[in-house]
Amino acid sequence: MPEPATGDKYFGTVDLRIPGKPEWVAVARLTIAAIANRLPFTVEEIEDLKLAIAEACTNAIQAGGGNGEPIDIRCETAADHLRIVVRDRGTKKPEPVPAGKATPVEGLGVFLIQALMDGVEHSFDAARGSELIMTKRVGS
Amino acid sequence: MPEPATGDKYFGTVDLRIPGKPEWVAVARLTIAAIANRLPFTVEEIEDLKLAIAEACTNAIQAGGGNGEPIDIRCETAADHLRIVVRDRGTKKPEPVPAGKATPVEGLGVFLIQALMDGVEHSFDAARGSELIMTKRVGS
Amino acid sequence: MDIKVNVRESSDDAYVVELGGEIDVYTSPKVKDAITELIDQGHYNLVINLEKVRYIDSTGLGVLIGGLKRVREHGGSVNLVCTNPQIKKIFDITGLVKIFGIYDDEAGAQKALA
Amino acid sequence: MDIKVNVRESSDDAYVVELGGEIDVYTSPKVKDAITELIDQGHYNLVINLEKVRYIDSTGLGVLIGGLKRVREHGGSVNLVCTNPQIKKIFDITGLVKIFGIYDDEAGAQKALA
Ligand SMILES: Nc1ncnc2c1ncn2[C@@H]1O[C@H](COP(=O)(O)OP(=O)(O)O)[C@@H](O)[C@H]1O
Ligand SMILES: Nc1ncnc2c1ncn2[C@@H]1O[C@H](COP(=O)(O)OP(=O)(O)O)[C@@H](O)[C@H]1O
Repeated sequence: MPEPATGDKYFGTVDLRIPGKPEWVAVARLTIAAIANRLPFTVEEIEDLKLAIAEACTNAIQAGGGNGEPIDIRCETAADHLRIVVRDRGTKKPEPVPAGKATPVEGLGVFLIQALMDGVEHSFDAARGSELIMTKRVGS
Repeated sequence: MPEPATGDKYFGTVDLRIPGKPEWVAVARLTIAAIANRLPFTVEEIEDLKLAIAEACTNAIQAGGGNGEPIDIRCETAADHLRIVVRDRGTKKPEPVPAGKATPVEGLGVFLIQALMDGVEHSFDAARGSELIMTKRVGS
Repeated sequence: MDIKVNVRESSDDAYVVELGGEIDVYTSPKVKDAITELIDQGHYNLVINLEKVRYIDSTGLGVLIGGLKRVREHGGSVNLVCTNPQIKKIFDITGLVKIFGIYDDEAGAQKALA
Repeated sequence: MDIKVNVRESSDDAYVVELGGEIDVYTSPKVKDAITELIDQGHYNLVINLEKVRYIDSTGLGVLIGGLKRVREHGGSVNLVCTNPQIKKIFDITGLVKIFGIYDDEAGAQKALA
């Protein structure tokens, strides 16, 4: 199996499904770190990614009511970025975070994701649950 | 989310899908280590599990012809064991390893899996590919 | 996925909660329990030592904020010891650096309690 | 997922290949290239130092076995330096401990080449 001549070795999709319970979030964190380690991310950027995925999973657990409904995580890598999609099956409409809240207690998780990642999109579907798409560029 | 009173926290299923290419095997290794770390495995047992999953992935890559067909890994945990199912989509019938071969070069991967895990089953389906089921007990 | 929680009385009637490992959605309840117990016993001057903490997320921050709110109701305070740059960064970007006293060592954090 | 390969001539006309990191299906081709190059250049007495190797799997073992086979055809040999108990265990259970000379330090491995 000769190594491809191009930057191909950076491209790939990894899917991870964990139980939506607190004790499994560490597995998501370490898997993301292993994936990120394949790209030229710095140690600090990898720490950012670990925190962002943990916050996304924590939200997904809460959205799922803490009863363990699986969380689906898709990671797509390219030479210069990592795109992570986190899906849960929480079908109760989430209350939006009041924009620009001063005291960062509620909404801290989402705030951190937005601060640490380069692009964040969240969508909610009452039939299927939430989808969070986050992207981090190398060297950002 | 109160912690369950029983040994429940050990139970869970994690699914991982990686591209069937050499550069992704490290991700499987680290994910397995993170999962195994949730159970009372020793450091040495976790090293055994990392090696076993790597050998399984290496075989799956070869079975898939090295063209990147995904490898599906399912991990089921209980308080006293970890069960790992590795599926590839290689549909060419593999040649069996001659039993009891003296020089361990060919067949080394399968030999290691068998030496390090407590239970190993391999099945091949010309339509779907191979399935390898390996189990490791805590404290074995 | 391990957390170590070690509580000890320090010289000047303050308590030190020394934490180690990773504070996340799974482990933060253990941290919360330790802090709640101290407050329930009437100890309102706390130093929380994060020097051996490798990782903290919003649930961990929430526990610290919750503790701070409770001790303040009794005129107490919470000072943190933190040297890990990644964790300092999180206190920075969340603005929590303005709410907590953050110190480089336990001696500094304790002195500032008085 | 990193491998370090460092090749140097040692005092007594032997070559030392010092490896570090993880030798797996992805990184072992780099190890193979280094060993093949030495053999192609006519160096048949090799010490392969695995002291800084944290992990090796069957593809890595295959590269070492392949190297040994080739140097033996020229009357040479390969001695390994290995202290990591997990890696020693793998040489044990595969029986490779009987094919390779395995030593605790480079001096021992080199002396035994002569
Ligand atoms: N996966 C999700 N599913 C549904 N709602 C979500 C999800 N993630 C975030 N939210 C919404 O964003 C809010 C803020 O989340 P977060 O920043 O983690 O703070 P909190 O500590 O209040 O949960 C949640 O209360 C919820 O309304
Ligand atoms: N995932 C798989 N799909 C098909 N055949 C497999 C698979 N895993 C192992 N095998 C069979 O087992 C043989 C031995 O594999 P292994 O022990 O890794 O040694 P080798 O280095 O010869 O590949 C393979 O050559 C193949 O015939």
